[in-house]
Amino acid sequence: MAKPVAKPGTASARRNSALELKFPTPPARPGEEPDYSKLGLAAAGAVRRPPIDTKPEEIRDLAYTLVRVMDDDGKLIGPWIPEISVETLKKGLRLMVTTRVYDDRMYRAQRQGKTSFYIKSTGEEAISVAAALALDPDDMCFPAYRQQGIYISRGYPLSKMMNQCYSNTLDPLKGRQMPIMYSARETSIFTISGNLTTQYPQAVGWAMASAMSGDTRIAATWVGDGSTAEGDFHYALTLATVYHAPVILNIVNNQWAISSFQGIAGGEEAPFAARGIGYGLPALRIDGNDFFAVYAATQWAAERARANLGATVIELFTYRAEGHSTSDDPSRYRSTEEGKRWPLGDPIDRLMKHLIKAGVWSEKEHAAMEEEVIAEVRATQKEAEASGTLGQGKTVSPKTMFEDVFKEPDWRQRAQRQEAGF
Amino acid sequence: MAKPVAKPGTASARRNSALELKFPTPPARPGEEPDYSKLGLAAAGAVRRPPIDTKPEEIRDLAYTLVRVMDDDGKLIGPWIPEISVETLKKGLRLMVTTRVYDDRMYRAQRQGKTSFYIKSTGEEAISVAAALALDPDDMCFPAYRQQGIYISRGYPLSKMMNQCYSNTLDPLKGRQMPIMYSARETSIFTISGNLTTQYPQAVGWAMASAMSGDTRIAATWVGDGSTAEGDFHYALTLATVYHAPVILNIVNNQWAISSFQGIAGGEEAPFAARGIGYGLPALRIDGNDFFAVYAATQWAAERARANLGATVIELFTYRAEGHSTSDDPSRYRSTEEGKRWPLGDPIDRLMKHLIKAGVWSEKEHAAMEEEVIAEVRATQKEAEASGTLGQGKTVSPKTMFEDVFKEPDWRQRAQRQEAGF
Amino acid sequence: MATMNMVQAINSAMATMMEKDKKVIVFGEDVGFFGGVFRATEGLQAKFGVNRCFDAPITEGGIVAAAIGMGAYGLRPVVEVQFADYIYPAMDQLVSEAARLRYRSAGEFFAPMVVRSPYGGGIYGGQTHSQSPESLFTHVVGLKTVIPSTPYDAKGLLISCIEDDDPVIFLEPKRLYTGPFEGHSDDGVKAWSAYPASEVPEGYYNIPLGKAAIVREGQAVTVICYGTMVHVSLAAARETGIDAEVIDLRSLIPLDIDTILVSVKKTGRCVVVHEATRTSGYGAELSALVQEHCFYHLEAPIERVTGYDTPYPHAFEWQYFPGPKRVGEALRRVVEA
Amino acid sequence: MATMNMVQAINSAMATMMEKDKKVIVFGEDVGFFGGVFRATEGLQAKFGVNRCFDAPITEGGIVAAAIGMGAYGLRPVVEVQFADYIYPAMDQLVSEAARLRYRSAGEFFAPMVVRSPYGGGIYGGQTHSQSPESLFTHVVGLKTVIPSTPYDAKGLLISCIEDDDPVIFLEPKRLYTGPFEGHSDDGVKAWSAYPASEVPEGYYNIPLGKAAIVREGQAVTVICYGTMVHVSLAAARETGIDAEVIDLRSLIPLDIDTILVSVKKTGRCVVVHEATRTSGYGAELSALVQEHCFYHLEAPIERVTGYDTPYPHAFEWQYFPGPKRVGEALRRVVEA
Ligand SMILES: Cc1ncc(C[n+]2csc(CCOP(=O)(O)OP(=O)(O)O)c2C)c(N)n1
Ligand SMILES: Cc1ncc(C[n+]2csc(CCOP(=O)(O)OP(=O)(O)O)c2C)c(N)n1
Ligand SMILES: [Mg+2]
Ligand SMILES: [Mg+2]
Repeated sequence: MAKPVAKPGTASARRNSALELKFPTPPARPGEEPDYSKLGLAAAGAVRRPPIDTKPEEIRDLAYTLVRVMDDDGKLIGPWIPEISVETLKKGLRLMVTTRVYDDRMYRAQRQGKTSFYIKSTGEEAISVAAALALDPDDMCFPAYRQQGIYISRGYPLSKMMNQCYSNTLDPLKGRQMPIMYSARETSIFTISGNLTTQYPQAVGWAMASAMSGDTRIAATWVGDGSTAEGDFHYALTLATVYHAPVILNIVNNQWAISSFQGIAGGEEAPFAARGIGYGLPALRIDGNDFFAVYAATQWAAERARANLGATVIELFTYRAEGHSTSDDPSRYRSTEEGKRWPLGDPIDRLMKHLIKAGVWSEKEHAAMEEEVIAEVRATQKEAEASGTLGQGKTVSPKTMFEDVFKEPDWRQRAQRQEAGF
Repeated sequence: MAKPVAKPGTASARRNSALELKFPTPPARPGEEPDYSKLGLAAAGAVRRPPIDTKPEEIRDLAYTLVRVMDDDGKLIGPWIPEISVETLKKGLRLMVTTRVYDDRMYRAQRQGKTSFYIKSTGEEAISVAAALALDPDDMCFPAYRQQGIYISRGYPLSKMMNQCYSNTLDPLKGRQMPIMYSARETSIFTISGNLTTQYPQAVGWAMASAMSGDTRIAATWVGDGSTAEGDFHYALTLATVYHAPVILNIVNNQWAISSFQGIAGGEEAPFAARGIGYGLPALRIDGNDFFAVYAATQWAAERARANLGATVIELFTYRAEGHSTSDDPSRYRSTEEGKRWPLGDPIDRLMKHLIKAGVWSEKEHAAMEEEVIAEVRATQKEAEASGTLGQGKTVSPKTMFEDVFKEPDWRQRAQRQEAGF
Repeated sequence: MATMNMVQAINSAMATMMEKDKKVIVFGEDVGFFGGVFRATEGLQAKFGVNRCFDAPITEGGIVAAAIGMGAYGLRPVVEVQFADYIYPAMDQLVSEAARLRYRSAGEFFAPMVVRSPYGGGIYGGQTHSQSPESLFTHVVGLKTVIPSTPYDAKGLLISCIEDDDPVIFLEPKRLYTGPFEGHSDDGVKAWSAYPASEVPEGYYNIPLGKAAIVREGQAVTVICYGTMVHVSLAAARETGIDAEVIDLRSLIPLDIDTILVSVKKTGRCVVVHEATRTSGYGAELSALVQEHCFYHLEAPIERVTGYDTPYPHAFEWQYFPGPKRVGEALRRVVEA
Repeated sequence: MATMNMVQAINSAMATMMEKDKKVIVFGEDVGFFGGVFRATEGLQAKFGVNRCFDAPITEGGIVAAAIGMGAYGLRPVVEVQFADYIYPAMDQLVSEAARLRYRSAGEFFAPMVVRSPYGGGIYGGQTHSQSPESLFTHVVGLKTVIPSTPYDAKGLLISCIEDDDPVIFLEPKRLYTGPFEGHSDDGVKAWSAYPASEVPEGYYNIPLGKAAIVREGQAVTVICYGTMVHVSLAAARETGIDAEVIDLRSLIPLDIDTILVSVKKTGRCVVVHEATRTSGYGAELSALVQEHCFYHLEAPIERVTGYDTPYPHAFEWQYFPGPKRVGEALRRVVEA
């Protein structure tokens, strides 16, 4: 029998005192000192690498730690060291440098008024480049807007990317999209949306379609920490888990949305990788600035997908080293110290140091390679600009704005085009 | 240095074989034998009861087990035995019986053409009644459509519920809502929506508002297993976790949506309680047919909320003993054996047996109480029907259909009302 | 030729296309083993396997998103949203994605997909099982919106929608599923079998999108309508004895503007009828278009007969529903003006 | 009296109401510490505390849902959706919940709340930072939709919206935030300070919803417009020399039908102007209403000047934008008809 209760009647007669909410605050506002001691990063090599067919419930702990392969000295440690040739590593390094140089050039172009907008991926280059190299070239990618390294790694021409950003006469998207919203079907990359997170469940749908068609291609998608709060995120994880869709669900936790830090998306209560656990999905949390960790985790997840073991969630822990976009000024809301002290360093520096330590690369070679890349990107840019930059009036014909609304324009687009005089 | 890899070039040159999906199937289709051996239910009393201020990360295991207080013989065991008086238990029993009798009467009324639709909560009465008794009467409830026991427990008049179902002259909702979509502000219960899951994040908003206002009232909300797949579910958990909102997030897992079993919502990969873990919320999984377990878990969660420790997720494991609604015929998609063999029994039977074993109740008393309740409900029903049933033309004035679109009708509603001739 | 009601015709359209093209797949809430709460997908899973017809979680946004991904892959998903009232969680995926893929990628990606959904009132569904949200979709460039009024049209149009390379919202007047309905609430349910439009070929045929049907020729006034309101409008013409020309749009987008203009120029009068709420309903667009193109032919104001600017009230659905009486009164006013 | 641009006026409206009524609270993406990507909430957190102005996760649906719960509790939440193009994930909560609470609960529950969102093009925002979705909301019974065209109106209207007990969509023409804009893309940015409507009281005042403003009296033709298009229409009148009567609706729902009808009956001609896509835009409703009520007064077809039936194209926004040239041509056609 239940213990009798002192107070008669229903429920607790006692009334609690005033309620209050918690409002998460970031580690450091402008002028404050960031404190990274609470991050509690696992040491490189400390996290086990389970076989790909391990049951998700046996590896829940992996969502709460951090897979690191390279230590602070550039040494590789532990079970996650991927099989990867020196050649590929050098290629990866060059692709990351290319991405950064491209970003710098386009950022400058925006500042010079040559286009309306730009978003850099500075500090996050390993996330896109290493993943692109770990995937098969025809695996389908559904990136967010900050994974330009994928296009570059897959050989999508820089010139096309620039033409898109300039909305010029050679813009493959015919001036319709804001800069950086590339579409690259030829390299198996989906069209970028301005609406956050929409691509996430679409990637799951694509992966389902591939499996339903007896195809062999898997899908991969990326979302930012802030964007995980959209309903689309939940749709994606739900569908992926129910049908065991062959998809890799990447969460790029660069600590910031625009002005709101990852705690506003719930990152202080549980790492984003843990979201996957809630659905029974295996989830890895990895050092996103560690080229090897990104490569290894992507490979592990891809193998799972290819073996019909279903989807994997990967949280890539990184830091958005620059502003959110050219429209942003981060010095208004975060400490400039934050980036400088970021304990996981810079992905390019780290890979470079590793290669140098390994004796297969040198500072001189690196500098030369950088020079080469800069020259290359500059040359491409010059050529692209010859086809026009935004606002110069050098565009594809404006009459194309009435095309592709539907496969065939209906009477409205036809009439309106006439009315517009094109 | 990375181990050199045999195959040159990028990624795995190997191509996997054809992909395929998993399509979850329920334990038993019509004619098949259900197998409950895999449920792996914890024994009553086996699960620890942590202090309410335990860190969520220390009790993740509670999402994967099942809190049971009453064993199969009606004995109470373990740390979750709540403080609850015999008086309250008897009251709870009567309220559950009232709920079931009410359901039966209204179901029959629908079959007799007295209203358009009805939804029973048979087998799930403990979930609403025990929770209602464990909460304070002015804590705000945001139920789904299958928690009628809350209204009944809080003393919302049965006659009003019936009038609503009949859309009659006394219908408090003026004939505007389908049956069962009550609104009961007087007993702190929110208006029911026909759209699934929308109430879930609203409850979080309400709880936030209460805390922002320095109020002491907490909120509680309920959602079905199937409905957890909506984006609103994710909004609720995200917001609740970020702001530590004083809200109880109940998931009623009665194994079925309409014709789709809980596996179609992802329940086979992880229990629904685990969703909470993904966000860092504490999550309990409890025997929803155990009056004591529901009461105790609700109390635990309420205490957490009242102490500004934030939200709790509770999965109530139960079985939808009847069809989804009067529009449904479950024999088309599930085995009739399933319900009969449901290992967690019937909540009314179980509480009754417990009280009888404890020597404070008898079968005779129970039968008499049932008779009394039936008579009471019948009498109320007769009275309600005197004010009309659906389709008889006994309604509030049809002109009221133009009211409450806005606080004041604008010229459109005024003109249209005139046009309609009311 | 078989006799089919509208649910059967819709089922037959999907079965026909699944047979013809293995890229066609069907999913949605309760559509798999159970065959859908209105039975529109009955038998499809048994016939074509779970890989091609399956149950989805209750996630309209996720369903549409997945369909977009599948469409981009190259499949032709046909998804069911259980009631049109539940399509709003999918709004962002429809507006920002399905409708925009082709444009924003300059044709690289597109999403051939059909979102089927029962709409409209008359079954005591209250405000969340009775809505007619078509107007919202007509404002979204890049979406097509199709609404049949008979079993024959339903099958032929749905097949065209499935074959279409653009995303289509296919709204099914649930009041017409089992029989035509002229809007007299006290009429018993009539069976489709007595109507010629229930003669439906079992195999493949299609009805092109963007072609309206003149379901009644007339000289006195043009009635523009679709879905359930076609039958109501025909009843109103019959009951008033007014020689109305009744145009069943069948597809709202693309719109068969020519048929409308020819008719209004002939009759000089026009009534637009829909069940949806009046303000900013599709009737507004139709009225504006007719006025713009036929101003000098119009002899009377164009009238709209529509649902009122209130939610659909459960007990008063017959007061809300724009039945033959209200349509008839409008016809009279317009011809007498 | 202070000189304010539109962002400042909007900020001042929130600050004024937060001061006056502690039930008024503000939240949304980036609105807290940072003060909003357009700076509309600048300083509010510092002044009123994090409990009354705070950052939300990127979850428009969740933001609106929480606001509904808060409104039902008794607060008056004012939430920001960063761009109107991102309001669709909140569509279900707006349509099925905010707009319906009062009706479905027979007045027991309602959600006083304002959803503020910058809308419209002209800032090279491409298709996802330029949309004008107002028409969708006007079709949803139970929602009010308000759009200001000057700093003075913005503050007075927003205060009325915050005080209103019904849910309101408050769309802010972002092209007007820092100065009026007449639609000449090559014009430099003008500052509001040179315009009388930038004289804004620092304290409380309001402009009632449902009252249009005649911003230019005229005899030749009535122009109905709102938001950015008010300035464009005025420019078109000035540049064509046509004596247009320009009506700034200010609130789309509730609509000031009387002001419209009086004007059109006087001028006999009407042009409706909006930036949104034409088909099923709010212009359709306005055209239909004018035609229904003023048929016998109309001397020329009502014209609509609108965005085209395409998404908003990044590089061609000036071709897409219905500028003074297009409005002027319509005015000319209509007065000469
Ligand atoms: C649906 C939607 N809401 C809001 C925005 C505006 N917005 C663009 S980027 C951004 C922040 C995203 O942060 P995160 O997901 O962390 O990605 P990151 O920029 O850090 O890569 C916001 C709020 C948008 N584009 N779409
Ligand atoms: C947004 C939305 N989608 C679909 C429906 C149709 N529908 C009503 S109840 C239901 C099943 C819900 O199942 P569950 O959440 O498990 O609750 P239960 O009925 O078992 O209590 C469905 C699909 C709806 N009402 N709203
Ligand atoms: Mg981020
Ligand atoms: Mg259920």
